[in-house]
Amino acid sequence: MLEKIVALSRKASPWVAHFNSGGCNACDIEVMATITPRFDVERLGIQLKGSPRHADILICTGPVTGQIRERLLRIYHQMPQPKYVVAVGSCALSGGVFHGCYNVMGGVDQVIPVDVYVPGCPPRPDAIIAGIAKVLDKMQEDALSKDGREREVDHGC
Amino acid sequence: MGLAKMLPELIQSLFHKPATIRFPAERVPAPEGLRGKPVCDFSLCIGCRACARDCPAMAIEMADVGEKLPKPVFHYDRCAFCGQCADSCPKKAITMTREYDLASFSRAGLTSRAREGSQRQEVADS
Amino acid sequence: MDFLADLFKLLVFPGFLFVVNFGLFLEWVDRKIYARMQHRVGPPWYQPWLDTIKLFTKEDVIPEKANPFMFTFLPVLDLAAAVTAFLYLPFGGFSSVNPFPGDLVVVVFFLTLSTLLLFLIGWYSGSPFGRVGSLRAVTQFLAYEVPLVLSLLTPALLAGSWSISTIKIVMAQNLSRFLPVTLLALAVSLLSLQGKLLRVPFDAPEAETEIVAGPLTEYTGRRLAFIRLAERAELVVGAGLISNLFLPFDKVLGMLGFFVSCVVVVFGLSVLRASFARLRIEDTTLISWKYLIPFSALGMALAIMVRG
Amino acid sequence: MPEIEIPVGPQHPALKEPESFRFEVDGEIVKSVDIRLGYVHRGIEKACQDRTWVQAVYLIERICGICSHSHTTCFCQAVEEIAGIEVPRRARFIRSLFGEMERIHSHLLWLGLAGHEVGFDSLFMYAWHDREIILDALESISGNRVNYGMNTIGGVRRDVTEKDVDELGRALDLLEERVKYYTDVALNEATFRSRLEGVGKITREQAIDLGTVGPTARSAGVDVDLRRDDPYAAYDEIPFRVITADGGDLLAAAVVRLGEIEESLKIIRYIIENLPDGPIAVKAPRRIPAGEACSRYEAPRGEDIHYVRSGGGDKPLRVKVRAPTLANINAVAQSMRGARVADIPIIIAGIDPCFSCTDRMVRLDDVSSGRTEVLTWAQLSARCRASR
Ligand code: SF4
Ligand code: SF4
Ligand code: SF4
Ligand code: SF4
Ligand code: SF4
Ligand code: SF4
Ligand code: SF4
Repeated sequence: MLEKIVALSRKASPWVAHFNSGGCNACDIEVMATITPRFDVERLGIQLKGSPRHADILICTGPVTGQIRERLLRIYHQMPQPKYVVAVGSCALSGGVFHGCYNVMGGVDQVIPVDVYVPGCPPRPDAIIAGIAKVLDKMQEDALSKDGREREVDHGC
Repeated sequence: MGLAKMLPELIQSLFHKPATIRFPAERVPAPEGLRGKPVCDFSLCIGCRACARDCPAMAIEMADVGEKLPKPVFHYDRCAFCGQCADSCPKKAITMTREYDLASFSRAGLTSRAREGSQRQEVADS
Repeated sequence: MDFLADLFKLLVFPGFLFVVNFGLFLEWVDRKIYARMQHRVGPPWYQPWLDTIKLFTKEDVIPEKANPFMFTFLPVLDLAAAVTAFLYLPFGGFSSVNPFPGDLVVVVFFLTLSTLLLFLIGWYSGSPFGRVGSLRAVTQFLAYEVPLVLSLLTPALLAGSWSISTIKIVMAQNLSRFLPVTLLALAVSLLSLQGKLLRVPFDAPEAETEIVAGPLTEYTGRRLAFIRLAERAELVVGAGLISNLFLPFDKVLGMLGFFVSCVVVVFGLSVLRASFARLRIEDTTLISWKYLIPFSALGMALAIMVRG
Repeated sequence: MPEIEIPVGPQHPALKEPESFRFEVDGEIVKSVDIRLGYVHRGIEKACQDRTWVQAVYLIERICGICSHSHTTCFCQAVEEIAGIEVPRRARFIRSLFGEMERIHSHLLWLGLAGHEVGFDSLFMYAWHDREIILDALESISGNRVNYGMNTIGGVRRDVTEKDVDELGRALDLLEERVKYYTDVALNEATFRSRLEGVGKITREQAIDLGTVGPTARSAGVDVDLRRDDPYAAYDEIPFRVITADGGDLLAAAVVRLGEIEESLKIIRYIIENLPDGPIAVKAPRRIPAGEACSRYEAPRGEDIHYVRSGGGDKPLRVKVRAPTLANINAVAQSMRGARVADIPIIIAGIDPCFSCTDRMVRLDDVSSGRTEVLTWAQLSARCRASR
């Protein structure tokens, strides 16, 4: 019973931190657009939070530039467990159009583990919401499974 | 100058239906010309590679799908949904569909496969 | 037996559990009205509860730069202060836990205490945003405290008593005569309460776009939940205090009346939040001295005149 | 009171993009600023050199999503100049049409964010809600809400149909009324106005000396607008007014931007009423003849410059981008000195920054030790002084 409530609370109250890891802005404004009246993610309990310490989900946009890498790791480590990452936009998935640029790592999952990938350049806000909804189901499942989820990444930091 | 200029409108909107579309429960169809997921009709494709040549994101891989000629396989995790492939194709084999809701748990799942009729093949992501 | 009854009062009703739940309910009312005013749907009714439960199950992180003892201890104390304040409020036909002639002062004191605790919370969190936020919280505290107290004194003057329950009875009996007189004080007290609760336009101490989340920036999980609950409890105390002193509907409608008048107060606060931009901390102080304090003094003068 | 160092960014709620400002503050007053750029530097200019001309357009579009059309138009114009391609008249009109639609969406975005920065979330929600109207129009014509992909070398890729024109007309009616409302709210709401008035002030002289462009310059009384001064696309045929103000503060910036939205609405009306018939593109060669060109474009935030050089192959030899925010960022540093902490976000927002095009960095590769170091502005100037 208690487990179920906890799982539900995870699913229904995701706080989101948004980080642009070197994208072109378009994905970022589409992420911002999800909180505006047309899409209003607050109805799903989603709130955009400024401090990564308060966040459950990190929304990452951008192909991860050389300079941002270390910051991204830092922000990821600042978030309390259990934490999830949604990569929004093709360049956050794989580098997209920026493939082969000298300063680009090529995708968020080169640096931190990613749970849901949302392709698009930029994805429509609807698609971003659908992506978050996907990760929410995963959060609920993880909370119900035996030992929840504890994972730590070590990418050399 | 005035204080609380927006107040009348704010109070009014209390009595109006909210402007929100309750996605995902409620969906408004995407506009006609939306550049969603590009797909290729292999029956038209002649394997000329024009699409792969012009793709700005290198999202198209020409892969052997068990037919004589290699056919384009799309990596949607790289695609910029620009529609250049559809423009470049001399046979109009590629169409931009209106499918945009592509979120996935893994990148491997974001690769198009060969269509019915030809041998199914999954191209693993490098 | 007495002890058990006291414990029940402290922890369940009208103590901790009631305050917290009512606070979360008021949070929902506030968020929903705010969202509806912006053409949005807003959160479902159970949202605040789930937020709280989730926070309790999150990992607790103590940042390196923070003072671990203070970091753990202060949030709990903050919540305790706010809940204690509520114990001195009579509501919905129930008298307070310990009614005595000066309880108005005690309630205001506990409210003040929780602001000072917020200052410490930010100061010891080891984040520059926390420090700036704390300093602003104290600056702001000096700005709204005077008008808040002055405007709360207005009904006290009318009733000629410092005891909340007495003021309430007098106000309820003479509502039609006294309410117009206290309207000015009511407006001032709503504005100062907005300042006390650090909400737009007086949210400089927690200004998201300037200093992230001010004093709360570094807090996670359980501790953040405690601070948030304390804020909700303060909202209950603030709304309860105003509804007791100015809108004592519960004398007529009982418990329902108390709820109604609290919701009315929260509605007022939400409207304020939606229709203004944030003021700079200097402007907050300025506005307080230029408008709030003179007006609250004027309200008092009116009250004195009416009483003759 | 002790001096506190406040880091703003790279991850900060006021910035939608990662950029780092370090403020030394004394109480509530800013003593000094150190700006560190380069977090979004992706090396697009270099990457263009190994993309074909066709591919490069899409890459250029993704310098930045907010003025994606500006960058591609600017780039295509340069290439067309080198190749001597005459763009059909209809294509030029469609380019202007998108340019103005982009301006509207961008200025509404600015208005919303300005509201958000000062805690006026209702304004943010409303402005962004009505911004959806223009986004819908953009989406139904071009197929995407943000990176429209309309431009190609030699013209535009999609035509504007009768149906689009009708829909656009309806959208304009709606927007006209809403923009009037926002102008009233933004300029007259006392709390909002008090956050803009006198904040981030630069004088006309400073605006010229610092080389500011676009609304930032126009709000300080500098009467520049490339659409009039050096017409491109169809602007030589379209009548319009250049909006200027002389406050030099953020209020003047708001006046200019809101005025420009209204002007843009009129331009769009003119365009859809006078849209000429004809082809929308001419075929461009895959190899662009050798040559070089510089092209200018009035983006929503000011003058955008692209320099393109071709060696006669199917790839550019060199592309150089000077985007408007880079020209305006000096004005931020200027007006930040002595500002209040509370005004930091709104001053940054004042020039409508979006750093993705601005970003550059100085990277020091120490060959002997193999260490790589990225310099901040302060470090760089210290080095310069030392070597002098
Ligand atoms: S995915 Fe596309 S739109 Fe999104 S940040 Fe990357 S380039 Fe920009
Ligand atoms: S839509 Fe653009 S990015 Fe995607 S496969 Fe086609 S050409 Fe490549
Ligand atoms: S351009 Fe068209 S015909 Fe040529 S390979 Fe691609 S899909 Fe096939
Ligand atoms: S400075 Fe800007 S436009 Fe130039 S390569 Fe870097 S990111 Fe691209
Ligand atoms: S490109 Fe050179 S000459 Fe032209 S404006 Fe810039 S600095 Fe001056
Ligand atoms: S000025 Fe801003 S909006 Fe325009 S291209 Fe540069 S980053 Fe993008
Ligand atoms: S002046 Fe500065 S920004 Fe301009 S090219 Fe030189 S280093 Fe780059």
